[in-house]
Amino acid sequence: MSALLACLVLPLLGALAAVALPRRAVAAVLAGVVALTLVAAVGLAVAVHSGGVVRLALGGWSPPLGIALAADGLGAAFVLLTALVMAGVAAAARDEMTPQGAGPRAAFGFWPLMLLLWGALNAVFLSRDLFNLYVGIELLTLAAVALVAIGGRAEAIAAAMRYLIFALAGSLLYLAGVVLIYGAHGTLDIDLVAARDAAAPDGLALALMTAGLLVKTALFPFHVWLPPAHASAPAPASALLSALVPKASFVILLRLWFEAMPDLGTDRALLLLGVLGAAAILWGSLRALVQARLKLIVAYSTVAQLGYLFLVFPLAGGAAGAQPWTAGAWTGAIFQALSHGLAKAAMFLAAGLFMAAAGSDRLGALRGLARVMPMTAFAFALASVTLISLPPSGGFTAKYLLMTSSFAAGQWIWALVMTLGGLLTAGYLYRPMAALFAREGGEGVQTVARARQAVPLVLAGLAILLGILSAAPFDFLQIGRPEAAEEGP
Amino acid sequence: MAALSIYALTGAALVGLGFFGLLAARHLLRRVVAFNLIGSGLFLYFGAAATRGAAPDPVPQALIITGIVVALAASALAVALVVAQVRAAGRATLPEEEDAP
Amino acid sequence: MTAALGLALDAALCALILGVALAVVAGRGVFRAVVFFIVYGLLAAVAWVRLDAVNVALAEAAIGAGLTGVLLLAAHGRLRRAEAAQDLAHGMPWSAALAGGALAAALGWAWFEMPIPVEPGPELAEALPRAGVGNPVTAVLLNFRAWDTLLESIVLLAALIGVWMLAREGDWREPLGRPQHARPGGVMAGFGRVLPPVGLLVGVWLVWAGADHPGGAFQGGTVLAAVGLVAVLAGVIRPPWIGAPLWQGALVLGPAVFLLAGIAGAVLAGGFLTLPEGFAKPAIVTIEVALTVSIAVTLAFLVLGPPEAEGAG
Amino acid sequence: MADLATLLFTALGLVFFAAGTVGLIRFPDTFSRLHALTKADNLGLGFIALGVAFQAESWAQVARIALIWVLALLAAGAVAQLVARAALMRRGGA
Repeated sequence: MSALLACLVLPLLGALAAVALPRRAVAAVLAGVVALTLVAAVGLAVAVHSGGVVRLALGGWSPPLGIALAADGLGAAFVLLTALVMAGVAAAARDEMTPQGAGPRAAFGFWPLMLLLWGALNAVFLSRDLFNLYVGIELLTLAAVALVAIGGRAEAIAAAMRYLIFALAGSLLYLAGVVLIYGAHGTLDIDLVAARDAAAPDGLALALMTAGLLVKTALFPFHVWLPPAHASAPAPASALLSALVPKASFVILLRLWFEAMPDLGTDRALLLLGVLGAAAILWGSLRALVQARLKLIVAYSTVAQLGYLFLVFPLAGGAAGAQPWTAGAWTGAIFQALSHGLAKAAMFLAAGLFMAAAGSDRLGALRGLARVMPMTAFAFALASVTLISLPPSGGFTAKYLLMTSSFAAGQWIWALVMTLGGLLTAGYLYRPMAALFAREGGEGVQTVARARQAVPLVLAGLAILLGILSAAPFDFLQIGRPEAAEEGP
Repeated sequence: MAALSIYALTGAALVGLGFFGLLAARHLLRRVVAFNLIGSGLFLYFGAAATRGAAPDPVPQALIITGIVVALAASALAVALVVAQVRAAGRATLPEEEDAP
Repeated sequence: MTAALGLALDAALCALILGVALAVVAGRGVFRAVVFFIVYGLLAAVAWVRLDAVNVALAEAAIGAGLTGVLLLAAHGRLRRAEAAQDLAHGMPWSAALAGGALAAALGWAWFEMPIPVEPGPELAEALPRAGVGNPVTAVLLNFRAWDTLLESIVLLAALIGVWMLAREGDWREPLGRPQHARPGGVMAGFGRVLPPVGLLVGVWLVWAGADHPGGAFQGGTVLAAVGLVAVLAGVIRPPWIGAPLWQGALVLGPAVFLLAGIAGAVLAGGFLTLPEGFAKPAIVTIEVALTVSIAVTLAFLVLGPPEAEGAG
Repeated sequence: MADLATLLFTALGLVFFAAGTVGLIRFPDTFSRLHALTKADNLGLGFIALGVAFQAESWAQVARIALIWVLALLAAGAVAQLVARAALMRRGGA
C-alpha cells in the first residue's frame, strides 16, 4: 500500500516543489523524486508479484461513496514502464532543459510538467473510478499539451492547439458516457459497474466513452493531431508523449471493455475496433514511409504501432473471453504497449541527440552520423529491432503472441496485417538507418556528451530485454486479469 | 418529472449544439466557446438526472463543480493558445482548415 | 407557486437558454458569441437554482459565466485584428450538423430509457454525520471524493504552467499579463479601491459558509480572484513576475497542504486522505482555506495570461 | 400583507426594467442608451430588492439584500462610466 501511495504522491509533490522552490534547489529535489518514485514503482511491482492485487479505498470510504484504487498486473506494469521512461527522460533532459540550454521558459516549465504528467499517468493506471479517471486524463491532457507548446515556434503552437481541441472533444465524449452510467446505476466504480443490472443506455455509454478515448489514443482515423504534436515538441517531451500518453487512454479502454462492461462486447463492435487498428497499422506505416524528417517518421510510426494494441479487442474480447488463445492476445497487446513505450522513448531521445549534433532532423542532414555518434546510432538501431519485431526483442514477443492467437482464433487476417505492418516498418526505418550509417558525411557536427548518449541505449536495451525475459512478465500480467479472459493455456 | 425532462432535453440539445459548433466553427475562440457549451449542457443533463430520486443526490453536484473547474482550466489554456496562435501566425484559425477564399 | 406555473417558468427558461445557445454557436461575429455565452452562463445559473443545486449555481455563475467570460473577452480584445479572418465555415457543414444532431438525439433517447438508480443509498446517509461538515456537497468534495478535488486543484496548476509556456522568450522576466494603465483618480482606480474590501469579505464568507451552506473553496476563490483582478486593472496592485517566491508559494499552498494532509491521514488514521474522526472539521477547514488561497491566485494568474512586455504584440 | 407588498414592489421594479430595456433598444447612441439603462435598472433593482426584503426572515437578511443593491449600484455606475469613456474615445479617434 505504501508503494502504491508513493507512486501517486511523490511526482505530484515533486511538481509542486519544482514550481515553488528556487532553481538551485529544484535539481536536487528532482533527482530525489525520480529515484524514489522509481524505487516505489519497483516496490509496487514486487508487492503485486508476491501478494496479488494491491487495493486501497481512499479516505477510508469504500465505493460507491469513495474512490477505490487498485494495482493489478496491468496497472503495475504500466506504472513501472512510466517510471523507467521518466527516469530515462529525466537523465537525458538534465543538461538540455536548463536556462542556458533551452531558455528560462522551457527550463522552468519542463520539469513540473513532466512530473505532473507522471502523477497523472500513475493516477490513471491505478484508479478504479470512472469520474476520477476523467479528472486524471484531463490533468494528463493539459500537461501534455503544455509540453508540446514548450516548443514555442508557430508550428508547435498550432500543433498544441489542434491537440487540445481533439483531446477536449474526446474528454467530453468520455464524460457523457460517465454521466449515463452514473445516471442509470448510481455508481462510478468499475467493479460495481461490472456487477450492475444491465440498462438500455449502457451500450450508448460505452460507445461514447470509447469514441472519446479513441480520439485520445489517436487511433485511425482520429490520429491527425498526433504527428505534428509529437514532432514539434522538444525531443524529451516527444519521448514522454509518444511512449506514455496514448497508453493511458488505452488502459482505460481495456478496463472498460474487459472489466467494467465485458457483456457489451459484441462481435461487431470488437471487429470494428480491430479493423480500425489494422487500418492504423497500414496507414501510419505508409505515411511514415514518405516523411522527410526523422521526428515525423518516428511520430507516424507511433500511429502505426498503436494500431497493434487494438487487435486485442477482436482476439480477446467479448464471447471469445474464455477461449484458450485469449491470454496470449491480452498479454501480447500489453507487451506491445510496453516494448513500444521503451523503444519509442529511446528513438525520440536519439532523434533529439541527432538534432543537437546535426542541427536538423532532415534525413539528408543525418548522413554519416553513426561514425560520430556510434552509441546513439546503435540505440536507434536496437529500438528499430523492437519496432520491426525481430527476435529476441519485446516487440517480437508481442507480435508472436498476437499472431499465434490470431491463428488459433481462426482470424488469420490480423496475422496478415501484422506481417504487412512488419515489412512496412522495416521499410520506413530503413531510410533513416541508411542515412545514419552512410559512409560519407558526419563532418562538422557538434559533439554530444557520452553520458547523454547512454540513456537511449539503456531504454532500447530494456525493450530487447523484455523479449529475452518474457516468461516472468507474462505471468505478472495475468495477476488480476479480468475473469472474462482468464482461462488461458 | 416533466420539469426534469425539460432540463435534461435542453441539456442534450446544448451538447448537440456545442458539438456542432466545435466541429463547424473555424474561428478558434468560437470553438472554445462551443466546448464550454457542451460541458455546460452535459452538466445540466447530469443535474436533472441526479434530481430524479426522492432526495437530491449530492454526489453529481460535487462532480459537476469539479467538472466546471476542469473546464475552466482547459478553457484558460485554450484561450491562451488562441492568442499565441494569432500572434505567431496572424490568424485565429488552424492552418490547413481555412477554406479557399 | 402552482406546479403548472413552475413548469411554464421552466419551459420558458429552457427556451431562452436554447435561443441564446443558438446565438452563441451560429450568430454573426465572435464578439457576439462571447457576449451571448456570458448571458448563457447566467441563465444556466438560474436553471441550477431551479434544479435545487445552489452550490452548482454559484459555481456556474462565478466560474462558468464570470471567469470564463472575462477570459474570452480579454482574448477577444487582443484578437481584434484577426476578427476579419474567417469565422464560420462556408455553407452548411452538414457532417457537423449530423454529428451534433445524432449526439443530442442519442442523449435525449437515453434520458427516457435511463432507470432511476437506488436512492443515494444508505452509505451516504450513514456516512454524512461522520464527514465533519453539514453541506453534503462539501462533504463529497473534501472528504468522500477528496482525491478528485486534489487532482482538480492540480489541473488548475497544470493549466497555468501551460499558459506560461506561451510567453515569448524575451518576455519571461516581465510582470504577468499585459501592462495595465488605469488613469490615476479615474473611475476604475476609485472602483478598484472600494471593491476589494467588500469582495474580500464576500469571498471569505463563501468559503466559511461552504462547510454547512452552499459555497466553498472554488466559489470563494473565484470571487477573491475577481477582486484581485479588479485591483490589478485599477492599478492598486501590480501583477508579479514568474518566480516571485511569495506568489509561487501561494500557488502551490493548497495542493501541498491537501497532499500532506492526505499523507498525514495515511500515517495517523490508517489511510491516504483519511480524516480522523473528531478532527474532520478542522482538517477540512484548514484544507479549504489553503485551497482557496491557491485557487484565487491561480485563477487570477490564468486570466492575466503569460507575461508580456510593454508595447509588444 | 407582506406578500402584497412584495407583489407590488417587484411589479413596479419590473416596469422600470422594461422601460430601461426599451430605452436600450430604441435610443440612438451609446450615451442615451447608458442613461436609460443605468437610471431605470438601478431603480428597478431597488424596487425588486425592497419587494424581496418583505420576505426576509431576519434583519440580517434585509441587510444582505441591501448590500447586494449597493454593490450592483456601484458596479453599474463604474461600468457605465467606463463604457461612456470608451465610446467617447472611439468617437474622438474616429
